[in-house]
Amino acid sequence: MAAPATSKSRAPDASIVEVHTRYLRQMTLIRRFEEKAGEAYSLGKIGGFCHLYIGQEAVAVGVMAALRGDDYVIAAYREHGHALARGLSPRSVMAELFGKATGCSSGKGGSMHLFDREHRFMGGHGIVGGQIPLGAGIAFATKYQGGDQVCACFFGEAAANIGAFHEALNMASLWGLPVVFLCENNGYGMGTAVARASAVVDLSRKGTAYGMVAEAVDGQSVLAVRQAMDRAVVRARTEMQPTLLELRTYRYVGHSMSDAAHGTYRTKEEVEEYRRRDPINVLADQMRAGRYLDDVAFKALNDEVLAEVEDAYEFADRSADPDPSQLFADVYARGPGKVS
Amino acid sequence: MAAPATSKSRAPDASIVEVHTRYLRQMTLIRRFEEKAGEAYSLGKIGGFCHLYIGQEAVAVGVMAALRGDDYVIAAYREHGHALARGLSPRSVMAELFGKATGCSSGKGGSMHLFDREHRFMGGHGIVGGQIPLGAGIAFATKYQGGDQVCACFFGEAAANIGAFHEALNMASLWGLPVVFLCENNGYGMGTAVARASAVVDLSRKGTAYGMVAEAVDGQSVLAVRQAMDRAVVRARTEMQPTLLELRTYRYVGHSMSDAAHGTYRTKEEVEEYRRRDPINVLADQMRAGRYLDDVAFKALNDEVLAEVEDAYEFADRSADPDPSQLFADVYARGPGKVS
Amino acid sequence: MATITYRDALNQALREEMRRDDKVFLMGEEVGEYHGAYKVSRGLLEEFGAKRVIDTPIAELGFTGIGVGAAMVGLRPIIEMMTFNFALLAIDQIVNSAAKMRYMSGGQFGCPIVFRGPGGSALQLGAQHSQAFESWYAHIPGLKVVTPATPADAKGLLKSAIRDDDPVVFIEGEMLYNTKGEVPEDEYTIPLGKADIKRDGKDVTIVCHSKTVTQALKAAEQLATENIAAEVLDLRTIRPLDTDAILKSVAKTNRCVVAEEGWEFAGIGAQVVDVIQREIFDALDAPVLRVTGADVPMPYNKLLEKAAKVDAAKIIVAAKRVLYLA
Amino acid sequence: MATITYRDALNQALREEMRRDDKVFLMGEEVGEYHGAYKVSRGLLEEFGAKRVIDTPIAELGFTGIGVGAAMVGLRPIIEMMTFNFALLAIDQIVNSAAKMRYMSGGQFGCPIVFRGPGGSALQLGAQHSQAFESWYAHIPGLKVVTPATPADAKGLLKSAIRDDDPVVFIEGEMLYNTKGEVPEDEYTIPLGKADIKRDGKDVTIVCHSKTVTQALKAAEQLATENIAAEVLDLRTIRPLDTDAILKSVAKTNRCVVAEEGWEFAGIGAQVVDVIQREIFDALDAPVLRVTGADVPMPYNKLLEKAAKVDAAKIIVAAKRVLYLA
Ligand SMILES: Cc1ncc(C[n+]2csc(CCOP(=O)(O)OP(=O)(O)O)c2C)c(N)n1
Ligand SMILES: Cc1ncc(C[n+]2csc(CCOP(=O)(O)OP(=O)(O)O)c2C)c(N)n1
Ligand SMILES: [Mg+2]
Ligand SMILES: [Mg+2]
Repeated sequence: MAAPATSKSRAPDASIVEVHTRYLRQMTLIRRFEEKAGEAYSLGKIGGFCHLYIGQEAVAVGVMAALRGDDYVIAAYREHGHALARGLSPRSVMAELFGKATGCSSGKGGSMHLFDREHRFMGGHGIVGGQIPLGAGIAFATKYQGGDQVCACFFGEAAANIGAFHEALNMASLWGLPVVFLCENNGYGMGTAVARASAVVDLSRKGTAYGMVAEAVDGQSVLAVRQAMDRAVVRARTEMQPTLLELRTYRYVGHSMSDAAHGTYRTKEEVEEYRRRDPINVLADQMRAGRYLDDVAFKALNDEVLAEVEDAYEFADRSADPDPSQLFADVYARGPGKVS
Repeated sequence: MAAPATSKSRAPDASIVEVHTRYLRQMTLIRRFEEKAGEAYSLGKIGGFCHLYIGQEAVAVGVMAALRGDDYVIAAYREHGHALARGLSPRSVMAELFGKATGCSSGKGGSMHLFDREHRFMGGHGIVGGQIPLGAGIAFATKYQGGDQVCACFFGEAAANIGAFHEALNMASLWGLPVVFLCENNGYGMGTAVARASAVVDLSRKGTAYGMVAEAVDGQSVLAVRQAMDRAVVRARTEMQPTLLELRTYRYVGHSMSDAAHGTYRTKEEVEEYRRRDPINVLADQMRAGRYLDDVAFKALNDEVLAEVEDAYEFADRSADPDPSQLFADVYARGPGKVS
Repeated sequence: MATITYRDALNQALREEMRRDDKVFLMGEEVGEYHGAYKVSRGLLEEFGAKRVIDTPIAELGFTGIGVGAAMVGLRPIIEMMTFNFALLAIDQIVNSAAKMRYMSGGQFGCPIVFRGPGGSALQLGAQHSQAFESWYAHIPGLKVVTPATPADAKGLLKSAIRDDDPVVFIEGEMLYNTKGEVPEDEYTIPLGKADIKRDGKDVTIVCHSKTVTQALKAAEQLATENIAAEVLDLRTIRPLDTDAILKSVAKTNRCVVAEEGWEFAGIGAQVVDVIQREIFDALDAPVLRVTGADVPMPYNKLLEKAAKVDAAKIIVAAKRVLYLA
Repeated sequence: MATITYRDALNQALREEMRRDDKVFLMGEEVGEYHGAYKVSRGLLEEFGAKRVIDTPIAELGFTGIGVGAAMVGLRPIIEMMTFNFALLAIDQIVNSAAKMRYMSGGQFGCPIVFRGPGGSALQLGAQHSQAFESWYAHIPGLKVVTPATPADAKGLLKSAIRDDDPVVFIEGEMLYNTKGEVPEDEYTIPLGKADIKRDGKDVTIVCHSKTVTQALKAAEQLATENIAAEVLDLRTIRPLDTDAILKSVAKTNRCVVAEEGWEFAGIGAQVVDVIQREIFDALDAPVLRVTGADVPMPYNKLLEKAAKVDAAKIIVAAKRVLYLA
């Protein structure tokens, strides 16, 4: 797909080409997937809330790239991108959005509650900040069992204002838990700009209160994210120390499918401004400059991804709803959830 | 009572003598009151939990000295000392501990829930950290109404680990609320030393996360407390900015009346060590050195205070229990609290 | 009378009460610039300014406590919960501070505050966003609990809640915001603690509140075609419960069904049943039956969700069963 | 059989289960060095070390969530609430995470966790420290709720709760820790979901749990002197509720009183009444009566507190009323 440059002087080595191409592909997959999800939502194929990840792709892709298959990932409700970057199939994610039995949570979770045991993808949580202690708890379990897995725990910048963040970060630092706290600062919690919700806007400063290493990262550069995450993973895996990463990014679309991309709370111009540092373009430009990507290859990659997304859509669409008997299944480990 | 020094070279001015004597008297009153409360508890006159303030007197006294009568004070469950320093009568506080109708909360609150509208003493709260947002809310109301009152909001160092602290400090800073957060660091939350509960032991560092001015203060020196509180009050009253003060102090007695002074969690020696910087002695020594206190005067002051405490005890003891009809009173503003 | 939405009725109540008393303010996530997640506060920031319409960080426990503190010194805060699902984070301040302040201070500090926002089942929002907690709040002495079903009730009850000197948990039906109804043009309030007969009938009483009122009315209409006259009794306020109205209606019909969106165990209906059997045991011609949400976390899938929820058909079945017709 | 305290019985259960399965750990405030605020974990830190007996900061929401996260990946956490009053701060993680995890993940992630600690009324601790929340937890599908009344039950039920694959809210009677009773020497467990007849009788059933069991037994003894044979049915587990046992007993006695420490509105008793009237309406010779805590925040004063609480005398009055003797 990618066209390695020929000029000797700047020839990138093959592994870089392969790696960058993979990132580009994953980011593009997420972008196309989300666009399709938006479309499906408008058609009524997807219900409820649907929070798209468009604009933030470099974060999920860069973070996942630094993880091993046996590490853990946990996220909030804007997690389609994380699930895809983690390796869940577009089919199982799209089917979940459609509420189908073939979805990764068997149609019971929906957009906000994607889970996948095989990929150690621990959800999809809808209460802001709720997954932060859960992530610390998963890391606690790893340490307890003498493992060397890392837990990547994602949340939005607005979640850093809630008590669960404070309590979890204190304990993670106090107890030396192998968790990386990934604060995706996309500038807004719904319609509230970060400066209207947090007394400090340099969110990495919040690490000070917990004696935790913290770093602000360019979240539009998948490579910068990858590098920062590499450092954090080492700290977690080998030193049993948590890290707080602030990933500075932006969401192009509305908070969820029910909002316009820009409401009263931000201008069209601001969105346009940020689009200029689109994470996909940032990487593609770099690859183009390094002469290992050209328009033809990029288009081919995009077409391939589009086909995959179409396939996911078709799959989701033709999949069956869960059997009605599933209503009372899995309330408890055994037996139905009937009280009296 | 106090004997002003005669030596011209060091003659303290009369107002200093008066002020220091008042602090000494208030601290001694709290000490003797708490000793008596401990005794009454052992006799079964006081029930439930009873958290004594012995060792921390300089904090409450120094803080209250910086306040106006129309300022607000709110505290946790270890608040007998705060109530007395604020000017509640020993009678009404002791009667509340005895659960009598003459108590400051009419016998319905008890040791943990001292309230007094007249003194703007806003409780006595039993859920760790619960009073921190309440204190911010009182300050919010002051600002909302264009007043210049300050809210002094007390809590223990262990409460700084709970979410309510984080949320309240962020909003207080963000909105510029006239509140002073008074973190009484007595080294322990029940049996847990601060370093076993907080990832940072220099608690004033927690202010960084909220862009809040923070200061560590010698909590055994009533004068140091007063000075730091003066600065914080100015900031609140004139600049509408909150402050976090960490008051480093120590509790000599058990967490509550049901614990020994030192359990497995600290040694007798440690307690003895701290007793050497007893806040009452620290001030008394200074006054002695300044020659405006001698043993006779100190004893006279102590006797006076002892008499006041005895009087409070007698008053509480002979006061009546609340009328049985009070059971259903004050659940709601109007009408009894009967559901069906 | 004007026909307006439940959302606009709430908006009017907020606006009128804020005009009437400048101690009233609205605080919560997105209530200002965003006009509320469900657009209930549209235009309020513009009219009253940022001093009285306050956007908060996501910090339910903290801003609820700030509201309670402000209420202790005489303001009249309205704290918006974006939904009551998130109020679980704030429930300590609601139960341990607001509900107990007056009592534990020996009557010195009241707490005139309204906690309001949507509750009950939503549409395909899954397990964490579709829950009805009114029975939890109603369990707690010191709180009042209001759950309006129509635009007119929403407006009149919210105005009373704001003027009330006690903490009121005011749960709006998340699925009701777009429903329309007639609302008086003139200023009015509706007292807390009074149920309302939404439809007269003599054969069976359907006790309901919030969204189940709509379903009960639909059920009653259907039952009428089968010559069954169902009385629809909308509780409106859950605490204090209007037991007189319940007993009066059931004493007349001798049969009763209680519907609610929430779960069965120790729900509102359980309390209603308790009151009825205790007070007018002999008037009952059949056991009281309950229609509740299925005893499961809410599933996302549309069909499973539908199966989990209360609807008119389920109420009809229950009504026929208490009439021994099914 | 050895006669030991409720506290020691719980301690034995913890110790035995921690020996049996090293996935089990105990976490909470003061559970380690301090041996627990109520000394339930005495000696556990010494035996199992700081890895498995973990003192936490005061951060109920956070450490509860940490427990739930650990349970998702297969550990078996026991999270101690110093008292269940403080669990209000953690209730979001209990209700929105623990109770829903299995369901919303489509069965992929279970949550084998125990939330335990004292609940119910205490002695002169006032409004914020004396509350019985079992009806709240029992309202929630996905949770199990256990409230043992005796040392033997406490031990056997806690062992089952720890082995259970679902989240269990295990509420110990704050006033029961010092009570003594016989406990089998040999290893045993008691299944969740099974009520227990603590005393046989034919005239009236007293349904109770936790501390009210002691009071019901006292009442039954007194009633026996007046030739009234009361059956004392200890629910033990509140969710799942042992409706068979309730119905069987009431079908025999035809009269029933339900006692609980908690408040009346939508309490456990309301659900018990609902089940009885629905299932065996015709067997009832009198309405079921309930004895509950007074509908007020708990006052501090000793006499008011006594008036607010359930006791044997109040149960006796109710029992006589259902027998039409008072
Ligand atoms: C406790 C809680 N409060 C409020 C909400 C409603 N809500 C959902 S997302 C959101 C904004 C979160 O913003 P941020 O954390 O920055 O994440 P982003 O949406 O930007 O990814 C809010 C207020 C919620 N889900 N949970
Ligand atoms: C939320 C909550 N958790 C636990 C408790 C039990 N408890 C009461 S006081 C206390 C220790 C608090 O320590 P600190 O804040 O340092 O105050 P101190 O007692 O030292 O004055 C604990 C754990 C409580 N009251 N509230
Ligand atoms: Mg954001
Ligand atoms: Mg302390």
